[in-house]
Amino acid sequence: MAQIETELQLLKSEAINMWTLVNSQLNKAREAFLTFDKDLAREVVLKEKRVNGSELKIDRDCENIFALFCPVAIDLRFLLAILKINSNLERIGDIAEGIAKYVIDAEAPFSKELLEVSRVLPMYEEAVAMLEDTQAAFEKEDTVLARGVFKRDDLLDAVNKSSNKVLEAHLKAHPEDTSQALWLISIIRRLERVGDQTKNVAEEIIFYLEAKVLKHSKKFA
Amino acid sequence: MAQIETELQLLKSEAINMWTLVNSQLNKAREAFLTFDKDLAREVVLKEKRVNGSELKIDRDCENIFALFCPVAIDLRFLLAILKINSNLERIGDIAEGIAKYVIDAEAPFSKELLEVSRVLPMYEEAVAMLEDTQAAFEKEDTVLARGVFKRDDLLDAVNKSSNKVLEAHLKAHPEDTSQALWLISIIRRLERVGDQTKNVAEEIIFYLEAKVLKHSKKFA
Amino acid sequence: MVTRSDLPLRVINSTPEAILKAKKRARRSFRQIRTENVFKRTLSIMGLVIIILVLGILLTLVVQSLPSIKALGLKYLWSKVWDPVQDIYGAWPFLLGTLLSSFLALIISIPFSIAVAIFLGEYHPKGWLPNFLKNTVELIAAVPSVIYGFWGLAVLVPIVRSFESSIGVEPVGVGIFSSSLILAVMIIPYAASLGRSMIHLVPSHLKEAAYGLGATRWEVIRSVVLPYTKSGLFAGILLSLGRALGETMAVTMVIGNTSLIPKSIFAPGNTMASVIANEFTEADKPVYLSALIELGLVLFLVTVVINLIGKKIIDRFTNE
Amino acid sequence: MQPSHVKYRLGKSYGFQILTYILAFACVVPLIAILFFIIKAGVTKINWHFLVNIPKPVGETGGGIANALVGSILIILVASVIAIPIGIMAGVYLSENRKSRLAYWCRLSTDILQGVPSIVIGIVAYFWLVKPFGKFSALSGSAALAIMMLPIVIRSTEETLKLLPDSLKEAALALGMPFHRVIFKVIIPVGVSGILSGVMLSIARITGETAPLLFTAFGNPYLSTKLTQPMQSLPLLIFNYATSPYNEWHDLAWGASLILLVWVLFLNIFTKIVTRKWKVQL
Amino acid sequence: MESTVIKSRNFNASFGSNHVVKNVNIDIPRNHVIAVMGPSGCGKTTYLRCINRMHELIPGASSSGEMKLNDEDVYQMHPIFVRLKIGMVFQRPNPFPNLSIYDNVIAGYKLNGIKLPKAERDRIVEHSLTRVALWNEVKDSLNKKGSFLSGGQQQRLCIARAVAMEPEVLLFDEPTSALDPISTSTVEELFHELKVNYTLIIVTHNMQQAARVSDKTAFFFMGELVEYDDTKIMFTNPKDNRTQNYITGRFS
Amino acid sequence: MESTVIKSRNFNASFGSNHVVKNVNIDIPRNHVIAVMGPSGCGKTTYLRCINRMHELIPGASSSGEMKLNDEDVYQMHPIFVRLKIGMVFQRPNPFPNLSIYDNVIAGYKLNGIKLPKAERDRIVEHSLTRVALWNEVKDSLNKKGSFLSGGQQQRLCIARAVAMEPEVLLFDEPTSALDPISTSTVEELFHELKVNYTLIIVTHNMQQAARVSDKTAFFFMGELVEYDDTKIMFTNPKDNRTQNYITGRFS
Ligand SMILES: Nc1ncnc2c1ncn2[C@@H]1O[C@H](COP(=O)(O)OP(=O)(O)OP(=O)(O)O)[C@@H](O)[C@H]1O
Ligand SMILES: Nc1ncnc2c1ncn2[C@@H]1O[C@H](COP(=O)(O)OP(=O)(O)OP(=O)(O)O)[C@@H](O)[C@H]1O
Ligand SMILES: [Mg+2]
Ligand SMILES: [Mg+2]
Ligand SMILES: O=P([O-])([O-])[O-]
Repeated sequence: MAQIETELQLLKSEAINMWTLVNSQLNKAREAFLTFDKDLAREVVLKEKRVNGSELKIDRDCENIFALFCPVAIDLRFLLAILKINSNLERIGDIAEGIAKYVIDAEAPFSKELLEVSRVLPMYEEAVAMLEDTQAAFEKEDTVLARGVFKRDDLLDAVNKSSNKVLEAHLKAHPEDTSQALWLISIIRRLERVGDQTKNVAEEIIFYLEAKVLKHSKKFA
Repeated sequence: MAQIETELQLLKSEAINMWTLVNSQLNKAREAFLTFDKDLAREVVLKEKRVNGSELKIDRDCENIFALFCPVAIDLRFLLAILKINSNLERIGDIAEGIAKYVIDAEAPFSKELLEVSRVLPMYEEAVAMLEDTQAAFEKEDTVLARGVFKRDDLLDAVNKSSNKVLEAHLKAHPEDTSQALWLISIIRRLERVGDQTKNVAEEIIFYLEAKVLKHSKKFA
Repeated sequence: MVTRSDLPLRVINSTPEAILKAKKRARRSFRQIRTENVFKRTLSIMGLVIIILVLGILLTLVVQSLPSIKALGLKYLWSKVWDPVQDIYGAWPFLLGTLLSSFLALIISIPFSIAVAIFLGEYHPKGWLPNFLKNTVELIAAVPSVIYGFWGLAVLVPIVRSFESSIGVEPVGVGIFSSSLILAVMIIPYAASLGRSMIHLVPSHLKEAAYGLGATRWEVIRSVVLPYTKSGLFAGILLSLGRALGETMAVTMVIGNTSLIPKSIFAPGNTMASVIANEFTEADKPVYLSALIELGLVLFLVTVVINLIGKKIIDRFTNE
Repeated sequence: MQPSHVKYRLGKSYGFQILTYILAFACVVPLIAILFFIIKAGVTKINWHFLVNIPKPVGETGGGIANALVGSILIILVASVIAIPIGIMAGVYLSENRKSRLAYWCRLSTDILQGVPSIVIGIVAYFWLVKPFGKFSALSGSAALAIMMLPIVIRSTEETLKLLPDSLKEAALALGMPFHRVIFKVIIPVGVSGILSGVMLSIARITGETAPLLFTAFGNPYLSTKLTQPMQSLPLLIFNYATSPYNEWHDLAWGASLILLVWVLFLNIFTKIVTRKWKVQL
Repeated sequence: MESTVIKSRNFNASFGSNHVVKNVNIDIPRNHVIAVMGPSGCGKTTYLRCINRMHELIPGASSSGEMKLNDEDVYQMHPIFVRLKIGMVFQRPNPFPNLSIYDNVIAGYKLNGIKLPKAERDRIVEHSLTRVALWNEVKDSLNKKGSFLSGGQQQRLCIARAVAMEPEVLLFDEPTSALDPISTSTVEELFHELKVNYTLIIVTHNMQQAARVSDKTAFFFMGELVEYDDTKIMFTNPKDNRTQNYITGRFS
Repeated sequence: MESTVIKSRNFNASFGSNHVVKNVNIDIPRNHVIAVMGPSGCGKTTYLRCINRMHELIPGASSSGEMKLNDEDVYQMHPIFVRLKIGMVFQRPNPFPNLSIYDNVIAGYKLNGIKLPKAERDRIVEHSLTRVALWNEVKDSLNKKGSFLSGGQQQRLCIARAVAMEPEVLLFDEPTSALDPISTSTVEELFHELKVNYTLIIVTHNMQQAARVSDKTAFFFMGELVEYDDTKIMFTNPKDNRTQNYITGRFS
């Protein structure tokens, strides 16, 4: 086996590790958010450093592979994809940390009703599921699975779109929830970003496997 | 002159063009936001396609240069930096579009008072100035200028941090501004992101010129 | 005829003068093509001439020796008596004389020629001293054989004579031993210069490989240089032998010229070449002349075979 | 592995090296001896008189070798005129047609020709040019020598041209040059030094050849410039006079030997110098 | 002007019974640099030499199929004309060693016996040497032998010699494989300038070189033309698996 | 075990008055692959040949300074011992053409006049050929001549020959520059396995090769060692401007 293959294999498993880590961060942040578990939230914040370290490592490895092996064709696309996936995953990690930090700062759990009307929980679940799907698509090099992710993002967009109106309406009735609503809107925005990032990742997977650039194509279409 | 130099030169001028474009988008969105000029906002939304196209073009050019010229050392770092800068700029473009879209959707201009207390305007100005500084640093290959950007981000962070409290207090007094506040918090969050992205860009400039990785280093320090 | 397609594309759409010039050039080219064919044919004819020449030589020899072959048959070659006065013709004394003198010469020359080859090829390929040696050895080959003969007669023969008397052999001086000595000197350059160029052909990377494994110089020569060149060295020796067999004048002058079977290596004798040189113009009877020519034919065939074998070996060696 | 083992191996190596040196330089001795003797015996005989007179009959002292000098030069000239053009063209043919059947036989013929003993060439020339015309002639001697020159010229031409990289010819052909121009304008000029050295060496070689002349040019005690008549030449003169019982003739032979030797060595050394100077870098 | 200069259809070439170029179809656009790459022995050189009919100089070599230069069948023209229109540069720099630099450049005229007025000759020499970026380096030593030049300069001199004949197409067979990296880069830089006036076809073993210098790349494998596309596409997204394996260094 | 195998201090080498290696200081760690690169004529080969004292075989060549193998001065040892401990592999594959594959592998013992029992010889041959990943390819033709092998196989055979002597260091002078890409990759793959047991120093013109195979890279320029660092660092962040210009292809 050519050495570049070994290196790319290693890189792939590193990326998968990071992915698993980010996924667990996102899940733990959700758990902390749901159960108002400040300890778990603190753990997420601590582990964010691991995510950052992982990002730096992958970036550096990519740089080395570029410098040493001069990749072309599918190898090149793989590396470029990894570079992008890497920064997207890191951003998702940041978002998980952001949510965890809110849990740490918050004085009380969110009101059940607020959570209910904002539909933030199904949104969160969907975001996590999307991330898991893209990870599976990446591991199995399965572009069908990767394409499946795009549709799932619709739910996130819908929740995000409606959130302002819904929260405004809720605040009319419960002005005491103002602070919570302001936080919640940030979280919803963030989760929407997770959806976007995951979509980007799926696009990168398709780019590397099929050499098709899907990015922005919907917007052009 | 070796051909790769020509190509890198071209790439650099493309990046600068994109930068100028994104900068103008951000400025126009601000203008639109300030003067509630829906036409200008629509222009920003339209031009976002140009930004996206520019991103795709730069990505593709980078890929081609990787494939054809096998860059190493400073050339490699430059390309990697461009790749990251490119996606950051595109995100800033997205944010400008997001703000413009709000202006289009909004029914009335923000209340003066809300703007005043939230300090969103100085924040916006600072964000634009940061972006301009990094562009200058990139053009002149000036790492001192690039490092200057990091401090400037403090203002953005401060505004962002205080925004929840400030808006909550404001809403207590003016519950009729709820809808506006919810939007505003999104905008502030976005501008904070612009600051972060710009910082990332500055880090990339330093990385490519000095081969020093600053990313996440503050967090570790 | 010159057609538009024969002109360069960028000329076709340009000025009339340019087209005219281009056409002139094209016409020239057509003339060139005709000359080319004539030239090629001339060359082939020259090749043919050489073949015809050799066939002619062979045919002449065969035709002219036919009378002797008819009259004497094959046993001519091993009949021991040569007496033209009695009309008895046996070639054995000359065959033996030729073989003795040539092989003796070969045995004497081999150590020297190989030493020269190794010295020039391996130890000192460059420098004024090796250059001097190389040129000297090459000049040995350039000296005309008649001068060797003369020198042998005047200088060597007396020395051999005193040597012979010191070891108690009949001190004739002239004879097979003297001619072998002369021949040995004459043929050194052939094996030496061929051997040298063969040793030069040993790729230096092979020698370096051996040095890299910790071999000494002699080990490199023994295990790399000599095995690599052995067929080439053998060919050089064969070619020397071919020279020695066909050498005429020097031998004729110092061998003593008797048609008796040589009793020892110090005895006088005759070689095939020397007997032809001596007796050709005196041969008055057809069979006598023809018998001499038959000797020439045998000499021709033997030297041709030896030379061709040597050449084949060299060709194979250098083409590898 | 012990150092002593290495010492033994190194000793063997040096021993062999010294033996080689001794044997190699022993080869210089005969040439020096020959040069020494010929010069010693010949140098006193040579003077103007020696060069412009023909030999005196037996018993008379004095006399010279003018007839042999003139004869040698004439015979060699004619031989060269015959052999050089044919030889070069055949050499070009061989180098250009490495694979063809005709070239194979031609090459074989050249190899055979090179190995033919000179005495045999003499015999053949006798039957071709002497017997049919009923008399010995300089021309037949020239023809015999020309046959001897041919293989040297052919071989050196072929070898030189073969050494020229194919790329040279391809470069010329790729410029659209016709074949004969490629040969005359590129191949031969580049290989000129090799071809020339072959020509000069072949001349040096035939200058000293005696055997082919024995039955062709035959020798002539008088000065003759007629190609159809017997003619004297240096090697013939040396052979005849050296093997004669007369001391005066021996003296003539010594003088002639020195002249022949100097001429041949001069030609050889000159060739070497000239071809080195003209050596083209490939 | 995106017209096709060289066009081959079902082109085949053999050495005796050894079929080494198989059914090649290719269209080569004018004023482009085409790289031909592929593993050793896949027929690159053979195909290249078929284009200007140098292939047939090898005894036993044969070819069939269509090979057109500007829509005219090369194999209907006399080889001398073909070679005047399609110049060639070889692996090792091969300036004529007996000629000066000046004479080397106009060797195509001089040795062909074409007489030109001195002014015209000077113009051609200067123009050709300028084209190959050698004029400034050698203008003071035009009468010296070409063998004094460095490898890269010699190779550029050989290109000048071909350029002097004003061909339409220039063929290069591994033009830099005998040169060191620095000389290589001087020659590579030239290709971009030459394509303004000529069409360049370059056989190379060096993938990086193909990537750097060419507009289009043809990939040969076992005598077949497996893929022929824009160089950028070949190196980022080759369609054929054999191409991909070759360029990514995964030799089965 | 990060000990230093080869260490040179102020090492200089010359051909007559031509000073071609200048004041080189280098520490080569055990079980690493070191690449030596630099422009043509910068003294790479010369330096390499100084390590096992092959340099002094050239008439007129001289050297000075310290060159240590495991803290022992190479120039105090007898060259024969040095060469036994520091094996060498050359640019063109050079198996001894008159020997079989088997004999080629144990040529080092044969040449040195060392007699070994047959079983031991067999073991060495199998072991060495296995090390160079050639055993399976040639085990059925051990008695054939090495010249029947392909270029890459021949080069691996030469490596096996060096390996058979169990040296500590293996020197390679442009080991693949005479090979085609496929053979090159077979040889390159070997380096990674060999460094488990040996220290490899490889001179190469090919930057990509240096990048692919080495752990550390030394960059020579005009006889000086300009930079010596981890290969990754050399190719991503060289400290010296000359290095950077060379590896990015900007030859002044
Ligand atoms: N002169 C020749 N005679 C017979 N066969 C030949 C000749 N030249 C090449 N071949 C064969 O033709 C095939 C193609 O050779 P060609 O030289 O075109 O390959 P290539 O792709 O240029 O290889 P390389 O990269 O090694 O130059 C080879 O398999 C070779 O064996
Ligand atoms: N045998 C020699 N005699 C004299 N000088 C030599 C010899 N070999 C090399 N040189 C000189 O020594 C210098 C260094 O040569 P060396 O072979 O070490 O360079 P290199 O870096 O290996 O180059 P390359 O990449 O071309 O192999 C060169 O300038 C050369 O001129
Ligand atoms: Mg080829
Ligand atoms: Mg070298
Ligand atoms: O920081 P973002 O990736 O959400 O733009």
